[in-house]
Amino acid sequence: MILQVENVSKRFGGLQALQDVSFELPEGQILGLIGPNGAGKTTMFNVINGVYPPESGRVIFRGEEITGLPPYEVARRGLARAHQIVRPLNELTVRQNVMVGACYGRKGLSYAAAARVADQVLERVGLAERADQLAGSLNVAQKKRLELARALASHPYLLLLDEVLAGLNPTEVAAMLDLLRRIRDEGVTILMIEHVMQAVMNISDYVIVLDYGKKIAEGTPQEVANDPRVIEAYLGDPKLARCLLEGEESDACPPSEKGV
Amino acid sequence: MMSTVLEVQDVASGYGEVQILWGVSLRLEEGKLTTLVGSNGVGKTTLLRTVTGLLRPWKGKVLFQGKDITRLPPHERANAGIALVPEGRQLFTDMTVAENLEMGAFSRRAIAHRRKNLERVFDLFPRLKERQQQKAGTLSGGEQQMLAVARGLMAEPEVLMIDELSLGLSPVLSLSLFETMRQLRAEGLTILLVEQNVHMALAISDYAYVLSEGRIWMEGPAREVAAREEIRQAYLGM
Amino acid sequence: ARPTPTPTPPPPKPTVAPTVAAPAMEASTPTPVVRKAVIGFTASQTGKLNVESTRQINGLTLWMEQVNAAGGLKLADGSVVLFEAKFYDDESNKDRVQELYTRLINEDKADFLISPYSSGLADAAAVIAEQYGKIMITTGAASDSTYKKGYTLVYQTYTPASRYLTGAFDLLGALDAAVKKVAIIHETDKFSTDVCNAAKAYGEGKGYEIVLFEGYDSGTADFAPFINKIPAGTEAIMGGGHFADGSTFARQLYEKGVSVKFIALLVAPPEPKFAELGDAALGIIGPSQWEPQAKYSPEAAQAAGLEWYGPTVEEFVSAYKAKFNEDPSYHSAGGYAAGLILQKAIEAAGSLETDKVKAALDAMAIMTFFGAIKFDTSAEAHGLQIAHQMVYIQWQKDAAGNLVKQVVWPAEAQSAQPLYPLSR
Amino acid sequence: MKPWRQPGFWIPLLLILVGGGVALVVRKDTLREMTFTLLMYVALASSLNILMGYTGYVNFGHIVFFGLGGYTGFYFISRHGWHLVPAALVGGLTSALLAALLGLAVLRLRGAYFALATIGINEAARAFVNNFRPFGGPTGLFVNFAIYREYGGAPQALWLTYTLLLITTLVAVAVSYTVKNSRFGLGLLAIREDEDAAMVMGVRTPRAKTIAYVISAFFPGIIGTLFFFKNGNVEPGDAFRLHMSIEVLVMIMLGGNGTILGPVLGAAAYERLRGYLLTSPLFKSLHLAFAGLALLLIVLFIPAGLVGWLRRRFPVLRRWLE
Amino acid sequence: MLAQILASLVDGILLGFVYGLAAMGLSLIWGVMRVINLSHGAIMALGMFGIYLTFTHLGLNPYLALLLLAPASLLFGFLVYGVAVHRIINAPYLSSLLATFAVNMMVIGIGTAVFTTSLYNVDFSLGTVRAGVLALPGTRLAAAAAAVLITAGLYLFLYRTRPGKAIRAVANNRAAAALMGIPPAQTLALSFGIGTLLAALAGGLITTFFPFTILSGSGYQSKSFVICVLGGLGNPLGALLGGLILGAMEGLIPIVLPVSWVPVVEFTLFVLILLIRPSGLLGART
Ligand SMILES: Nc1ncnc2c1ncn2[C@@H]1O[C@H](COP(=O)(O)OP(=O)(O)OP(=O)(O)O)[C@@H](O)[C@H]1O
Ligand SMILES: Nc1ncnc2c1ncn2[C@@H]1O[C@H](COP(=O)(O)OP(=O)(O)OP(=O)(O)O)[C@@H](O)[C@H]1O
Ligand SMILES: [Mg+2]
Ligand SMILES: [Mg+2]
Repeated sequence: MILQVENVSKRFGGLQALQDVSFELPEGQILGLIGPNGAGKTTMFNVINGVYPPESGRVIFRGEEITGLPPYEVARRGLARAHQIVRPLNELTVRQNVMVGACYGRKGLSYAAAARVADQVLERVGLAERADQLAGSLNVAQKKRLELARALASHPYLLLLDEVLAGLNPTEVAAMLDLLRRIRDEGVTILMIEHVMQAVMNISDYVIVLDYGKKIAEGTPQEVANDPRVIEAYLGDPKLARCLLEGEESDACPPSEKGV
Repeated sequence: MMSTVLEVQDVASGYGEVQILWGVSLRLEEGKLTTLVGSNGVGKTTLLRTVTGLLRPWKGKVLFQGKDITRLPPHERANAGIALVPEGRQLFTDMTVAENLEMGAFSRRAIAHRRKNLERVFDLFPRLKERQQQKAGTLSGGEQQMLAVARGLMAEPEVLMIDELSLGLSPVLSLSLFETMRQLRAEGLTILLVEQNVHMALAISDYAYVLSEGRIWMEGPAREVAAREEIRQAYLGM
Repeated sequence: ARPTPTPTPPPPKPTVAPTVAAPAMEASTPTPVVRKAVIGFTASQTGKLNVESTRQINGLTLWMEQVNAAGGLKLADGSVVLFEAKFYDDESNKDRVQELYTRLINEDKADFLISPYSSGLADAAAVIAEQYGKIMITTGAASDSTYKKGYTLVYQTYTPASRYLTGAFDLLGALDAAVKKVAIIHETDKFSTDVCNAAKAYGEGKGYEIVLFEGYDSGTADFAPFINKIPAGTEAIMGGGHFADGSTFARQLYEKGVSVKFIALLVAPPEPKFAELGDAALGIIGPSQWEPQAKYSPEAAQAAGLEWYGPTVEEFVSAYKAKFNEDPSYHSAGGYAAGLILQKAIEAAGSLETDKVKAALDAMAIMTFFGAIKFDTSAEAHGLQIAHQMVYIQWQKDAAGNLVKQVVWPAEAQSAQPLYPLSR
Repeated sequence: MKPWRQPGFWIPLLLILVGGGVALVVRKDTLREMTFTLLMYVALASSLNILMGYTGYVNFGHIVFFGLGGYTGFYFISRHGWHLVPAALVGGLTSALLAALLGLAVLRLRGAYFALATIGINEAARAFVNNFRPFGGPTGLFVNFAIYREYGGAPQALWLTYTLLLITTLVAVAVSYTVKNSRFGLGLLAIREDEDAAMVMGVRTPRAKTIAYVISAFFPGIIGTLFFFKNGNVEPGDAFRLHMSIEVLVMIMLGGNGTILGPVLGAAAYERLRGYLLTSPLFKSLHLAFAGLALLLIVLFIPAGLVGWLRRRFPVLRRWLE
Repeated sequence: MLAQILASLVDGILLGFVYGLAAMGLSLIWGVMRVINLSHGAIMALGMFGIYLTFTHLGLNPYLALLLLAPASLLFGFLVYGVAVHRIINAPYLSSLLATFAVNMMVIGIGTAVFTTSLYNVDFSLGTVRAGVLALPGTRLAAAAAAVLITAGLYLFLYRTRPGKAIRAVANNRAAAALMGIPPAQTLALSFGIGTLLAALAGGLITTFFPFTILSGSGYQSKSFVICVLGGLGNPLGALLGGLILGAMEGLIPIVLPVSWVPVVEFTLFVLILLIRPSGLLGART
């Protein structure tokens, strides 16, 4: 198990954002984290990587408890994250952005080495020709790729991806899914939050569902999509569930994954 | 003949250098409930921000009651009768519930109807009546959404636009909100609805626009749109 | 390069002011060699020292105009020296003073320097003067410490800080031997602190009990905390700092109805504006470097066995009034006196050469309208003013009920009897 | 990434070396005095830039380090007869130590709150020194003219001070460049852009900020010692002038916040402009107002400063103007 | 001893009213617009000279003159907002710090050219009220009363009137306020104007008991920062309370320490509060 989340609870004032959530991530897989808006998914990420300390519960990463560690300590242990709301370092170049990831990631590369890694990673996510542009000048889709590039450059064991597919067109989604699979195949574990159901159901080895801060289901995509509670809380439509289950060929499915 | 209250003509808009809308046109007929359908990030909110003036269109026009209002600042559009319940609620978190509602009725046109609207809003959302003196920021998410909608209703608008009506509301409450929309429409209010629950939205609407990649992909009477095969597949999951 | 004057036997020294001597000189020498002596200084045209500095410069300007108008200063070799001023704004800030004085010396070829106003700035300028071997007459700078740094070319016009308030204890002793409890409250700038430390030591030496000794920040406007701290039974208050705080302090002492018998404050009381305090000013005593009422005269000089030099008090006052349309303050007089000292030294040296002028300054013992002038020539405190005395003024009411300044100490300079004790 | 092969590195250094070297070659005292003030501001601005330009923390209290470091260095010269060089180093180290202690606390504040706290620190430091006996309290400290003999006379002492300042300035600018173009500096820039994102990427922000603060504080301590030594005395009022902090800040803004060359050009431009306004008969009495107007125009219309504006306007210059 | 404590406390509190008033404008502008107005002190000085000029040249009673000063300073505030602040209201805070500081330099620069830096005095007295150990100058009592009135007025304005509520709404959420039909730019100009007005009035009141120079404002400005942090931002009552606390401190600390330590304590406290509760002792917890 690369990551164990044990009975994590987190509240914001009167709002119970997470309540007693537990799950485990086996190494080398892609895991989907889904749930309605405001279910606490992003909060879960924030707790895992140390942005918020939880009120109770533990987070264990590669056998070491990291609960309450500041985010930079977590990052240095090999846990990288791409944000839901992109946070590019606007006044720095795209290359510098990625270099930050490389310099301060798990390997803590030197300045020169980081520059080399940055160029490789940018090549990989398709931003190579923009390396010298200021990050602020990228469009949203490119910024999402930049988020991913920064995370990759840190050579993480575990990658937390918060809606990196949002805002991408179907072709881009397909390309990105390819990339994610290759990253997984290199041994990086991926935990992804995603509302693009088709994608999640396709790529995930395992899916966890949150609702109102509680884990309401988990299992393979098939199991989850058939769970009545998930259908009620999140999918809302049995037909859609069937589509997800049967794959894109099903006549129950929309022509492209426009999301729900 | 029905008259057009609000018309968007060939609007292009975006943020910084990123273009989001690529020539969108849309008309709101008086007293009708229109719905705007589209996936995440296609630019629905961007369109509403452009209509209210929070965002300057790069090209195109916005007409309100036949007048070109493209260059009016947002507060003048609000005073003219365009109300928006914005995405993310945007409450005055440090002010009380009552004060938020009062701010909703800030425009001159709304003051006269304040008492009447307040009664209706409290009728609709008894919870708000109980919590008048509570700071808006301390309300629960659902209550905040109620307050946001209520604040929009206080404006006594000509056109009410609601971005994500049922966001964060319990199913029961969202149902009753849809019912309210129908009621308001019956009272003659012009409404533009953006809603994730496309099923419900189409069911209560008169007319529908489908926005895709920053362009109007399809439009028509809501019933017809809902019946179209590609819509059923793309947005209704059928 | 300046032309070196050819040494000729000095003519008999004029013992009257150049204003008086002028017509005679012009008549007797048809076309003398005219030489220019540049006097360099900085003025605080902006910043917090602006007011005092301006007065000081006014005095200096008046002196220079008078000398030049009188045809200049005649040297031993028959050449005539005309003075020219070169100056810059130091913004009341120390960080530019040194740059500006270096510029005055090297670019503007200043022959002699006058200090900026205030001890702090003068101190910064003195280093430069000494480094470049230029004579600097300080005025408006009373700190003792400047003269304890081993300088040899810096000469002080003012009575040094250590003797600023000591006379107030003497006066108090003369008025009322029974008074023992004195509170000292002073501004915590360098000057006021020096003054009050010296005064405290002096007072304690005379058997006074200093019941409160506190400092306040420059710019303090509220003195209530100090006033509230004055212990019951305190009979006299001394201290203060500069005009702003001193006048405020006096006013609040009055408003708070602090009843002591004797109040002496630094710097502020001699200012004419102090009278604007009205009743709060009544009876307040203050040391002054100079006052128009002070009775310095050729006769007094003779009595003291000193040479009299320069205009009389009345001549200075009326010339100043005529030019600047206001009564001269001691800053103005100090500015004028600095010029006068320089003039006398050049005249005595018969030369513009630093060495000779320095020797003349070291030997100087004169009395002017500003008072007696003599410099310490010891290695420990070279240039320190040792002859000049403070006068102590007190605000009193004249027959018409108007506030007027009277000199009440030293006894020989008294223009009126001290008002004692204060009635509040 | 060899710095000496980068024009962005040697352009500012060369400028300073030439500008500051002229006085050394010509041996003209007025020029030396003028350049002294200039170099002092260049070094102060460049060192403040290490904090403000790279991490984005606006420090109104940079002058605290000038004051306290300078006081400490001067204390050892005047009371213990130290030579200028070790005293200046101790002054710098004291400032650095102080920054390390302060930094751990106040760098937790962000944005305007940090800026305000630094104002508070400045006032507290001034008031403290005013009451601190070993530093002479309100009267400050002074040296006897005789100590210059140790340096071969006053002129030699002044030339030495000047040379030391020139070296300090060069080092400050070189350090500023090295920091910016290093792994560490990259972390600082990330903090400036988005502190939370930087943290998530693994930048140990509290430590990085504190180190930047410490480096930035070291130079003013040295400069303070040199300046007070040159003046021959020090008083609390001169050592902690809030106004001077703000002027340094303005210089950075004028030249370009976060650039290497910006503080150098900004300090030079500001000093010359002020000098001109001060001496021009037209502006003399209103120079403060005109300086204010100039500042306002910069803030309103070229917020990126001279270098920032040039870089944006002519991207070809990016390589040359770092 | 008890007498000294009583006298010090009363003096401190009286002064605290004025401090509170001085801080109120800063607090309003900061709270509403997130602009730290570094021209605050300069504007206070303008207020002082406004009263001085009307008093000495027109012979107007200072309290009447305040009524003239109010609209004039409001207009001046609009002007400053329009020229210096509006363009950068959404820029990083360093911009607004520097822009308002530039205004400060201009005001002080022109002020120095006109008035020099010499000391001015409004020679106006309302006598002294004596009660036991207490001696309370009438002008200070009047200033305290004025401070209370102005606080109450401002409170009522902000919490009871439409424009006042609009100011709070804009402060809270600029975009949403525009959607309600509240013109944000005008409202911001109004709050800046009121902030300026308060600064000028505070300055004007101070002239009745303290002498002043064109540079006098800066000391009050520094104290106002402390007060804002004590009292929380944007709330007039907070500013008044903060002022009273500071005043009381300034009265009481000297009893145990030399007065010259007061600023050390004051500003150290300021930094500490910032660290512990940046939203102010009386402000909401964030
Ligand atoms: N800093 C915060 N303070 C107060 N409430 C917060 C905070 N952050 C999140 N919340 C609330 O916590 C709840 C969970 O938020 P979270 O961002 O984890 O949802 P999510 O599952 O990621 O939703 P989405 O799918 O919309 O991203 C929401 O109701 C949100 O409003
Ligand atoms: N302030 C902004 N700056 C830059 N890009 C933005 C900004 N706001 C939105 N965008 C981008 O513009 C695109 C359209 O956004 P918009 O909010 O209009 O979509 P939407 O249709 O309302 O989506 P949703 O259903 O998620 O509300 C998105 O890709 C979004 O990321
Ligand atoms: Mg989320
Ligand atoms: Mg939207």
